[in-house]
Amino acid sequence: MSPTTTQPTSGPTPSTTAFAAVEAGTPRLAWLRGSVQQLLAFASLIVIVAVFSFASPHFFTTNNLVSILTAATVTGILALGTTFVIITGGIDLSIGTAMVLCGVMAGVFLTYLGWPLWAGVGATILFGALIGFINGVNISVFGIPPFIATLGMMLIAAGLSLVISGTKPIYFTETPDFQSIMNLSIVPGMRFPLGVAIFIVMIVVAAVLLSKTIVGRYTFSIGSNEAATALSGVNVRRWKIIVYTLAGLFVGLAGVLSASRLSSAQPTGGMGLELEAIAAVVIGGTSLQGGKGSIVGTVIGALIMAVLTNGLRIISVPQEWQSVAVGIVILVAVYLDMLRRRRT
Amino acid sequence: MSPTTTQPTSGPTPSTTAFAAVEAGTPRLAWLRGSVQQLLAFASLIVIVAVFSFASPHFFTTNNLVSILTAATVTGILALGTTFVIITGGIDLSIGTAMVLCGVMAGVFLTYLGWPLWAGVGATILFGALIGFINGVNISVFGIPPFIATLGMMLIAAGLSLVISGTKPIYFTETPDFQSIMNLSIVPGMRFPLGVAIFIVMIVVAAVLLSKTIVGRYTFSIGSNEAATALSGVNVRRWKIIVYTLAGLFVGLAGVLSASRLSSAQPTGGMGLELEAIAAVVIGGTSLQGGKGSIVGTVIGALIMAVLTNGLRIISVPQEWQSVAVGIVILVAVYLDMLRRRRT
Amino acid sequence: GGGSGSDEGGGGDKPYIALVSKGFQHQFWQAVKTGAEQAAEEFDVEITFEGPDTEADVDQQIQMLQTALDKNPAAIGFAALDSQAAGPLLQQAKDAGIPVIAFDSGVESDIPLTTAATDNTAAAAEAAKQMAEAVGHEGKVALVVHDQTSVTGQERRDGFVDYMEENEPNIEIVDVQYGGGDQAKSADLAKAIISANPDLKGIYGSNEGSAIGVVQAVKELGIDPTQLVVVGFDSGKAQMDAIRDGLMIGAITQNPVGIGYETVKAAVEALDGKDLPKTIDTGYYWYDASNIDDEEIQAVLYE
Amino acid sequence: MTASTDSATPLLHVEGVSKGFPGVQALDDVRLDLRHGEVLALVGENGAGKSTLMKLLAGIYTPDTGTFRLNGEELAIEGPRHAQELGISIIHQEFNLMPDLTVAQNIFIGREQRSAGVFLDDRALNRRAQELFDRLGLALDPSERVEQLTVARQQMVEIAKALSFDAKVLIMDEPTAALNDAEVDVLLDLIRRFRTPETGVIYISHRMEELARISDRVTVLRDGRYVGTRVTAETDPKEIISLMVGREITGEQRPASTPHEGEPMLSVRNLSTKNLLRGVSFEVHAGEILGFAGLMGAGRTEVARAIVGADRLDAGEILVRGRAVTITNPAEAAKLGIGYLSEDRKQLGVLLERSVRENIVLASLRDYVTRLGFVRDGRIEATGREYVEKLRIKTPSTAQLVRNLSGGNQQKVVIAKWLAKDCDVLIFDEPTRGIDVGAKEEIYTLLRQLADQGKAVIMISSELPEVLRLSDRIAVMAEGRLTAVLDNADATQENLMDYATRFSSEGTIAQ
Ligand SMILES: Nc1ncnc2c1ncn2[C@@H]1O[C@H](COP(=O)(O)OP(=O)(O)OP(=O)(O)O)[C@@H](O)[C@H]1O
Ligand SMILES: Nc1ncnc2c1ncn2[C@@H]1O[C@H](COP(=O)(O)OP(=O)(O)OP(=O)(O)O)[C@@H](O)[C@H]1O
Ligand SMILES: OC1CO[C@@H](O)[C@H](O)[C@H]1O
Ligand SMILES: [Mg+2]
Ligand SMILES: [Mg+2]
Repeated sequence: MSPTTTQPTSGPTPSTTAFAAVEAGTPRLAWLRGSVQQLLAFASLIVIVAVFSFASPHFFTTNNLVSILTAATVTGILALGTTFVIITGGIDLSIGTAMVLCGVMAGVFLTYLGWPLWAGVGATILFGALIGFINGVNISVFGIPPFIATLGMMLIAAGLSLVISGTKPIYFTETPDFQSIMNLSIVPGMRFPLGVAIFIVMIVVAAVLLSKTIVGRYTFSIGSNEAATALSGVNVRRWKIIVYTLAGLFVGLAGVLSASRLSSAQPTGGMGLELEAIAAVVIGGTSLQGGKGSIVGTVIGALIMAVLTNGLRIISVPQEWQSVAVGIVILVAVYLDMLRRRRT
Repeated sequence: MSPTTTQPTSGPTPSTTAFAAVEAGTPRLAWLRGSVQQLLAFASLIVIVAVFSFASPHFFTTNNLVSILTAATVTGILALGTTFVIITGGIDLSIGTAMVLCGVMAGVFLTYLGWPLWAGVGATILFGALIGFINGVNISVFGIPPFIATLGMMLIAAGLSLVISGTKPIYFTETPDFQSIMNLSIVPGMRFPLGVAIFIVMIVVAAVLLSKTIVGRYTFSIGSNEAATALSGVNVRRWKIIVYTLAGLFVGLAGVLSASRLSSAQPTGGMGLELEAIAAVVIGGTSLQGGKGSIVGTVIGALIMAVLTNGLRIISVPQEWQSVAVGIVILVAVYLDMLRRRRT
Repeated sequence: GGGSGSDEGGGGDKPYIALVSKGFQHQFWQAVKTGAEQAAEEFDVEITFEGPDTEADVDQQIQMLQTALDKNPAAIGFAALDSQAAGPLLQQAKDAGIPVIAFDSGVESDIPLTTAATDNTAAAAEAAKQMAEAVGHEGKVALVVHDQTSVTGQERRDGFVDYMEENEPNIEIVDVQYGGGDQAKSADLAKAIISANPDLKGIYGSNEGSAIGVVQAVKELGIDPTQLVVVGFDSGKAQMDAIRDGLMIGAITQNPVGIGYETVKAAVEALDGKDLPKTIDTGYYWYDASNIDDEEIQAVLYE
Repeated sequence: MTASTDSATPLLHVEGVSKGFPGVQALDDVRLDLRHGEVLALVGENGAGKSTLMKLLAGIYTPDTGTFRLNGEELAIEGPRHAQELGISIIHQEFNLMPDLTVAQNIFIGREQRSAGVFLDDRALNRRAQELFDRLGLALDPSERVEQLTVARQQMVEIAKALSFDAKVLIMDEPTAALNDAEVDVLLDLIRRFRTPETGVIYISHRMEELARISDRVTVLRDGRYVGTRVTAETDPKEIISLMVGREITGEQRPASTPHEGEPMLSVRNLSTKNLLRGVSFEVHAGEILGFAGLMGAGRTEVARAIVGADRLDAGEILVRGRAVTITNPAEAAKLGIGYLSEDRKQLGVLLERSVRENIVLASLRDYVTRLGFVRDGRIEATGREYVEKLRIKTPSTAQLVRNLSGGNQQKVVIAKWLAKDCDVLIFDEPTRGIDVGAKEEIYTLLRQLADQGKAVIMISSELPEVLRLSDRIAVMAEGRLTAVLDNADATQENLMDYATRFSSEGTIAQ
């Protein structure tokens, strides 16, 4: 086949071409296609899990697996929304600090304003959507490149969290139940937190949205060729706003869950989380060039990250080596994934 | 009509088309074209400087302007190298922590191994190039997407800095002159540090490389259409490796300067610096889609960021508001820039 | 020096003192800021208080110090992330006749006139002593530390570890991990430590975020608090609640408000030409369910 | 008859070449001979394997089986650069240009001029390019950025680039698909001049009339197989077509002049844009096909883009069914029932990385969505299959990525996209670009059917015979102005050309 140099990174690699052709078929099969593509990343995940299970008896225990899922929940939910954004060919750097700001707003609604739980949680999620909406407008109407628009929002949200909270954590003293949203044990006799169940539900919601609804279709179309989509009479502006708003909903939910987990709204942090989320998306096979991607992939990407972090700690790798190891594993996993795709 | 919705981000926008049509002409003019485009961003810079000068008598002083340049030096140098990478359509997330690692290596060469100053500094810069080379190979030969390849390197470099330094700062006890590289006053009677002069020289070097040499030509060509460049018989693989290696040289130099400035190699930090550098590049009008960009723009972008940070501190804006202000100014500046370009 | 550089504060001719701290967003630093503001009010001076986003941002702190100097302050308060890195700027301050007061973390230099700080090593040893007693002087313990490279992180780790090694032969330290002071991250890594060491007896969290993270881990795993002893550092509402609820047996608190207060006070005294002691020990306290409501303790806790 | 019977060693000899893609046998035991000094036309239906064969010669793909011989010497073509070094120069069907670089930089990429061994000398480069253009008789500006060129000019850049190599074998894959008659003349002239006893040209085209003008022999492929080779002078289009499609195609004649007095579906009054258009006014009625003729850059595309709101219009009025409307983007146009098929298939037409059926329903997706926003994949598949069959799109399934389709089949997908959407006004910009003769007739029939259903159709085309063949009335543009609107009965190639060159002294690529 043709050498790599003759193919653009964004363009057709003989491999993906060939692969897609094999998988192509009826719409039923198309459902599967995305998943199968991800099975390759899934294989890496399995190998990593196997290695850790072998290395430590404490790794593959129910408790620890639940811990991994718990650790993956917040980043994972952020990554779900980000998947849509990235498939349109955009990026959202604001998710980390916007999530922190949403947590603070949850504190404002529930503690400062004393709203009932459902109203405060609902308002927080809508607030996340509002942030996403503003990103969408900045990008779509004002034409600011996504990187800059969301970088600006990242800084604004980071500052506003401090301003609004008065640089103090806000505790959910008025609504002690708030912490149940993340922490409530829902499986009798086991510590399976509600938050993880919410994560799983959101995975399904996101997967259906992406592959079964008009939002998903336009998400792919825009990322695939924005100009052609617009010339086909699709209101690209509006759909881009919708996609960023959707991502904002996920950010709002992540804000609720992370504040709930800590029973407090911490006004700091969040920076760097966007890279983690984007990394999960990209490791899962979604292309930053847009037009390609899947929710299954993102979930696998998020799990790979969470398993690595947890496993290296379980086997007590000295911390300074942990990030080296994570870096190498990511490189190797993605490289092997490439290799296999090329072969198929 | 909406240029944003009907045009692909990567493709020709009516705005730039129209604009470029005005500017396009003889090669002489082409030289200018990039610069003129940047004059618009330059206008934002001027406005920001004017506002701060008006707001505080401490802002527009020689001392403070030199402070701003000093503050811009390290990020600016990183941004210069990153400009090449971004114009090829790539990205380099590793520059921040790789710079930190280079600083640590400077400590190793000069303090642990006791090499003479010139050798240690030279080796550090080459070490930066080595990191860039590895990035280039991962991307070009192994086909790992730039985002992932450099994210992996970001983590690896962060870990290695801690490992190699033993999680402690390294001080340049053997080579007290080391700190002069950044700090030496080179203008009598004034605090004008050598580091800033080095920055200025590097700007010129980068500008010449980008617009007058074959590296620059292929940088644009690859970013513009990688597949077509390859089909034209250009060894795209090799040139991408060269571009990442070049960016690594800048990283190495930035590592020397920042360690010199702090008279110590700090093994932590660096994360987030990549976003600052990329922001400078993008604010300066270089497109993340590749194919378009300029060094002048990057320098203006870096100055806008440095002036904002400094000015807000000088006028004692409460810290929690500072990032809000920076975020808003970035959004507005880039938006106005868009508007003007559209009009022209 | 000269106290004219305060037009931006709107306070006319009050002397202007610039405080550059190691952090800003942490509760701890906000408490230091509160103390500094109290003193500013009391002594009628103008202050600004800034710190880098994270305690890894040495370069950002140096830039803040540079900007502070460019504003021509009457005095400077400085909590160094790295004393050597700030060397040239401290020299510049000295040359300009601007007095420098160090706080929180000592500066290895003779330029600062005094240092207002906690003895972190001693404080961490106290935490270790309390831990040893609570676990019955034997078994495995682990540390969740806020930072691997900063002086406070190292002192609080080493103070704890050294105490155990010297005094508690039957206590084994099985793991030291660093969570950057981030609660969620610290919780996740504490859970990993607990999973990997089912017979773990105790965990020590070296600052507010680390300690709360450990408590969160215990909660999430549903571990009986009597089986796993948690010892913390610093205060804050969550930590105080944990102590009241029995999830944490107790914690060390510094006196951050006192640190801020003493720093500004010392700066004012320096401007007045008074002599200053070489160090101002702002003290630390062990607090637990038994004394948390004492007046003396309440005075140094912050929510 | 075939080259193998010829005693002289052919310049290029291809034998037993096969190439398969998953689900598609693109080439199956294909052979071909290119003799010294000849122009060999290579023809076949869309998807017959022409481009694939050329990509093998260019070193982009490696064959599954088969041998290539250049002057009798067996070759293994290792890559694009190697092909170049061997003296094989190719103009691909899809452009391979760097839009951000200038014309000269594009042409000499990889062969840059340096001064003092280090620095690029763009002036020398421009000079070299200018010399090349002078030699070829092309009016291109070496320092203009390719991004700003119209499709036709980009094609000329590709041609100039291919000719700038010292090539022995020149391969042109549908070089005239984007060109006007005048430009075609220039190109054919260039080819004649290129031809020497040492060189040969493989010329791929769907335009039968060109074959007679330029080729010495014609080789025909069908379904990836070699069908036969004819000496051009001894055959006629009819025979070639029947070899291509395996059946006879009978083109209908020009439409009977049925004046359409139906309501004006779309009226355009005094349309002007900053760049080009000056006071363009016309109307198109329900049930009629209005053809648009003009030279390259005349502004036909710009009229279309302005109508659908893809470009800003500075003055003018647009009325739909007599009602004045403002359209600021194509989505609004679509709401008003106006659809636009762009001439730029790759940039503005297809979603290369998406499936055939997704592309087909892109404009009409809302018809395939439940009230809750769920897409009805079953119906999408049904529609996809319907059009794949109707337009005979060659693809293993509707789930195939459009990238994997041949150029002509991609074009059919774009046409299907607009046929699948129920529009009142359809503007087709160069709709038959790259479409084979057989399929063209089918598309003409479909366009006519649309008109008969009461839709208003605007068809922009650079092929005058096509405009004449299909339009009820014909609008002619020159330099941004409308110079005539003729009834089909009054139109001839000659008077259309005449109107197309009114006011016009330059504006073509030819000097
Ligand atoms: N990369 C690929 N993957 C899968 N199928 C391919 C690929 N490239 C070409 N094909 C298929 O091979 C066949 C031949 O395509 P090719 O492009 O050679 O046709 P062509 O004769 O050039 O047609 P056109 O006249 O439309 O340009 C087509 O059916 C096409 O779909
Ligand atoms: N001589 C020229 N040089 C460069 N650009 C031109 C020239 N003439 C016209 N243009 C540009 O081409 C566009 C108008 O051409 P348009 O594409 O509408 O013409 P057309 O009649 O559709 O011809 P074609 O599509 O065959 O090139 C405008 O954007 C205009 O700026
Ligand atoms: O690093 C710090 C953050 O937490 C506080 O407890 C320390 O005193 C600081 O030095
Ligand atoms: Mg073809
Ligand atoms: Mg046109």
